[in-house]
Amino acid sequence: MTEREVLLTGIGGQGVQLAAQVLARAAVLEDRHVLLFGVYGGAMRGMNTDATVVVGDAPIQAPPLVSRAWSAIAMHDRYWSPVAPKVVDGALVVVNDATFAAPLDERFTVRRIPAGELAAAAGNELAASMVILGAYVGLTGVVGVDALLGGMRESVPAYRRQHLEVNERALRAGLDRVEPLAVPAWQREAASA
Amino acid sequence: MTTITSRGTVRIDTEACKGCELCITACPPRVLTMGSDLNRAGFHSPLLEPGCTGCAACLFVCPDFCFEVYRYDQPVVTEVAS
Amino acid sequence: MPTLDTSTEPSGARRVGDLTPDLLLTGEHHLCPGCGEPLALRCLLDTITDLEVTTQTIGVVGIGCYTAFTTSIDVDLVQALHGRAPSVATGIKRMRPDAVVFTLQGDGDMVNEGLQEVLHTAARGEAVTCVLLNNGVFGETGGHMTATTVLGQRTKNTIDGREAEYHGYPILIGDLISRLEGASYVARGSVHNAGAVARTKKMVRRALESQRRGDGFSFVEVLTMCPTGWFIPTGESPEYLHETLGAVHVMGELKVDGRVKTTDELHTENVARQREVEARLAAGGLDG
Amino acid sequence: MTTIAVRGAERRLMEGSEAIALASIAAGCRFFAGYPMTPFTEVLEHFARYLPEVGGTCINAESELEAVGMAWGALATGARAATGSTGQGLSLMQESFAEITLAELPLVIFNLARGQGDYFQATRGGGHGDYRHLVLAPVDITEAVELTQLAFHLADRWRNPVLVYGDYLTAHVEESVSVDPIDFGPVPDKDWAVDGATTGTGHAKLLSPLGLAKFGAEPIGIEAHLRRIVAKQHEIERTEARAETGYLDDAETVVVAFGSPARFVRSVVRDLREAGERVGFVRPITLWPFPADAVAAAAGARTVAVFELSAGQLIDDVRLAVLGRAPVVGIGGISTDGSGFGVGRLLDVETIRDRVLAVHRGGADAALPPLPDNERTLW
Repeated sequence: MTEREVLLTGIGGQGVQLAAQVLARAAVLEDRHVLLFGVYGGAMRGMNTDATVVVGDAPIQAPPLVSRAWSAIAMHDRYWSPVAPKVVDGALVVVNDATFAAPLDERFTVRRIPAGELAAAAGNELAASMVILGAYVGLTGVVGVDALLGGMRESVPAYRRQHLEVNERALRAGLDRVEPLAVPAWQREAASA
Repeated sequence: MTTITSRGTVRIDTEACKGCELCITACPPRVLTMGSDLNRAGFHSPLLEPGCTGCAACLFVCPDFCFEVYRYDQPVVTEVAS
Repeated sequence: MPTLDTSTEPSGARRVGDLTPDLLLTGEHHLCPGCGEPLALRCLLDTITDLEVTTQTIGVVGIGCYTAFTTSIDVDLVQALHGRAPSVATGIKRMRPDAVVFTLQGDGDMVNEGLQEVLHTAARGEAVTCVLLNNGVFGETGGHMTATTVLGQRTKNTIDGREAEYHGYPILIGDLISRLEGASYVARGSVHNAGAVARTKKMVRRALESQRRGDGFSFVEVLTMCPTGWFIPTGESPEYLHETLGAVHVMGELKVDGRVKTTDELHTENVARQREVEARLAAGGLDG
Repeated sequence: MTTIAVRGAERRLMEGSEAIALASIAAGCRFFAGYPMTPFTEVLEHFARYLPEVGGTCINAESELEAVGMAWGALATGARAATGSTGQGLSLMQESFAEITLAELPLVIFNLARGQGDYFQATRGGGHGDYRHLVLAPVDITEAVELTQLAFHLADRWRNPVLVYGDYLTAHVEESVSVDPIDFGPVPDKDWAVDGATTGTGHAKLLSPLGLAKFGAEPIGIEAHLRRIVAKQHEIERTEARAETGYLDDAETVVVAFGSPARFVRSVVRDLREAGERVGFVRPITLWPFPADAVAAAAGARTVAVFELSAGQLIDDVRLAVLGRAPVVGIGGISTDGSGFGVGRLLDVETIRDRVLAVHRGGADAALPPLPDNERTLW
């Protein structure tokens, strides 16, 4: 039984909760078991927004507040400090380069992605979290590309349908930016890579 | 001697009566009076004198459901001392 | 003056009025002498019979002296908490929209403890009929002030009469409800004399008919005598009701088909009504 | 086949609130009334969205008092009906809970609580008189789907209210679950339900908390009515206790916890077992009836530790079950976040591990490690 945890952090408006939703729904589409807990009390006012996603091949045993995470996504450095101690040594940490200025501990496997630029090139700089998520999925293979796009379509509410294409381009931009399966989530994918 | 016509009459369940006297004041022809006998619960109950119209006012105001009201097919005439 | 035999059924006569309402399993009860509540109850039960809705009627009762009738009323009943009957009726009506649903509450129950329940139920326009037995006192506890006690009225805890400065003002609940959009029919009757009882029965009928048409919320307030709680002789209580409660809680149909009447309109109607009743009584009956 | 069955049957991501609403509907619930309050609010939202699809009714009541009254009325007609709130809102409903229990109506109540301090409220009842509610405490969303359906079954089976006790995490964590209807077996006919059909027949019904009977029927009498309910509740106590246990056989330290925090405790105990520590756990699934036998089985341990997010309420029941055969020590405590809605600093795997280990190594008198300095301000 394998469970892969990812902690997401950022500030309100960066799309952290959307990225978590997309990832969780994508995993369900691949028939994985998923736990998602989003925390966004003051998010609308530029405060912290965090989420925990756990993906597994059996019903999730991990509690919804994870203390040892396999990986992390950081859209901003402002609320990173309480998250960092929960991320295990060697873990993959994907950050948004432009808004994560703080130095990162050398015990992590860090990938800095110029998500804002790539998102702008994809058609909307607000889609940065989709770029980061694309990169994370490319590096880990925690879900496949089809599921990732499916999860995104399921997560976007009907009144934001106009963003579907931009989101897809942003996800693909992230995927294309990284070395595929550099930090594989599952043994099988690692073997076939 | 004089005569009084009753167009109606009532049957009274005197044992159910609690002696509240609402029927006495409610009766338009004023043919109900309080009797002096006590029922088993210790209450006085009303008596009917000739002249009932069968209007049912007593039934409408009786909280203890003591009255059953009748209308005569032919008015009944009672002779009383004048 | 001779007295007549009233112990047996007369011959050569037809019965025009029963002893006990059809929907009472027994007429025997333990409410005080001169109580107005059984009269109001009779209006309600006889109307259910008259409208031929017996096998589809459900009642919800609050807590008051009238609660003693729950075991003898031959109607499917739910006993609610003090003040809470309108919500219980709401749940029943939503699950059984074809049922005729009524509540029975006193003024302490409805206007003190559960005021917001009846107001919200009216505002929601629930198709239920709420019946208020309003005597201006907590009869069951022994005659204490309620939210409808009128100024000057003597109760156990307003022993020199209710004073606005000290006890505040009474709530005219019928008037309040009539202003709510969801209320379709609102009336205030009384049982202080035979004419008033007949009129109240008509109000109950119109309320239940309104419910059956699905017009919305319907409400009948009935002023009832409580000689025990008012500390006056039973024979004087009808007049006391008329002069005291009746002077403030003005009787009449406060709202019909969604139109609210003015107090002047009610007074005019009341005078006309009184003349009509007197004429009908003189002509021989109220039931025709 | 209803729309809802299709909705729920496919495993998908949903928050606990949605799972509870869908599981209720799968169990046949057709009426819900509630008043919004964090973290319960979304339960009401989901009922409002889904109940009309199956011909049911959800009322956004004007207060908790009215919500429970409406549910009372719906129950009286024989419908499966529920209400809910947060512990604070349930406080307002207690008078009705007491009377509904004495009227023997099968109410289902959801408490999506602001922590575990409502344990006494749930298991002792905040209302008047002699009564108990069955109380089910799901550990996660999957179990919430099962226990929600079980709640409706048990309520009908015993004609007694059943309370489902969850918290912020139960309400708002999303998990991939499916809502499959569960058949728990037959329940008694609701021949007591009012529909108006017996009105005027001489056999009208009366649903009264006082055990009153209509004139002419055999009177029950208030005392006999209350005794019958007590006897019923003793039978519930004897037959309905449920618990999950782990590693009790040779455990030197046993941790007792319920609800969402038990998921953390279970995880800690499993980790410690893998590290070779002889620890075990008991998780009461029913808080009433309390699974005293399962907890008593822990009395062979050197120490029984109770982890709960309150000043110490569950611990009373644990002590009653252990009956002095082992020391019982509380390793939880008050724990909330800055908003008062969440679960606070204590609900952390590392923190719990430290506390379990402190007791495991040092026994009941061991000093607990101080709380970490990482208070969460918002959820």
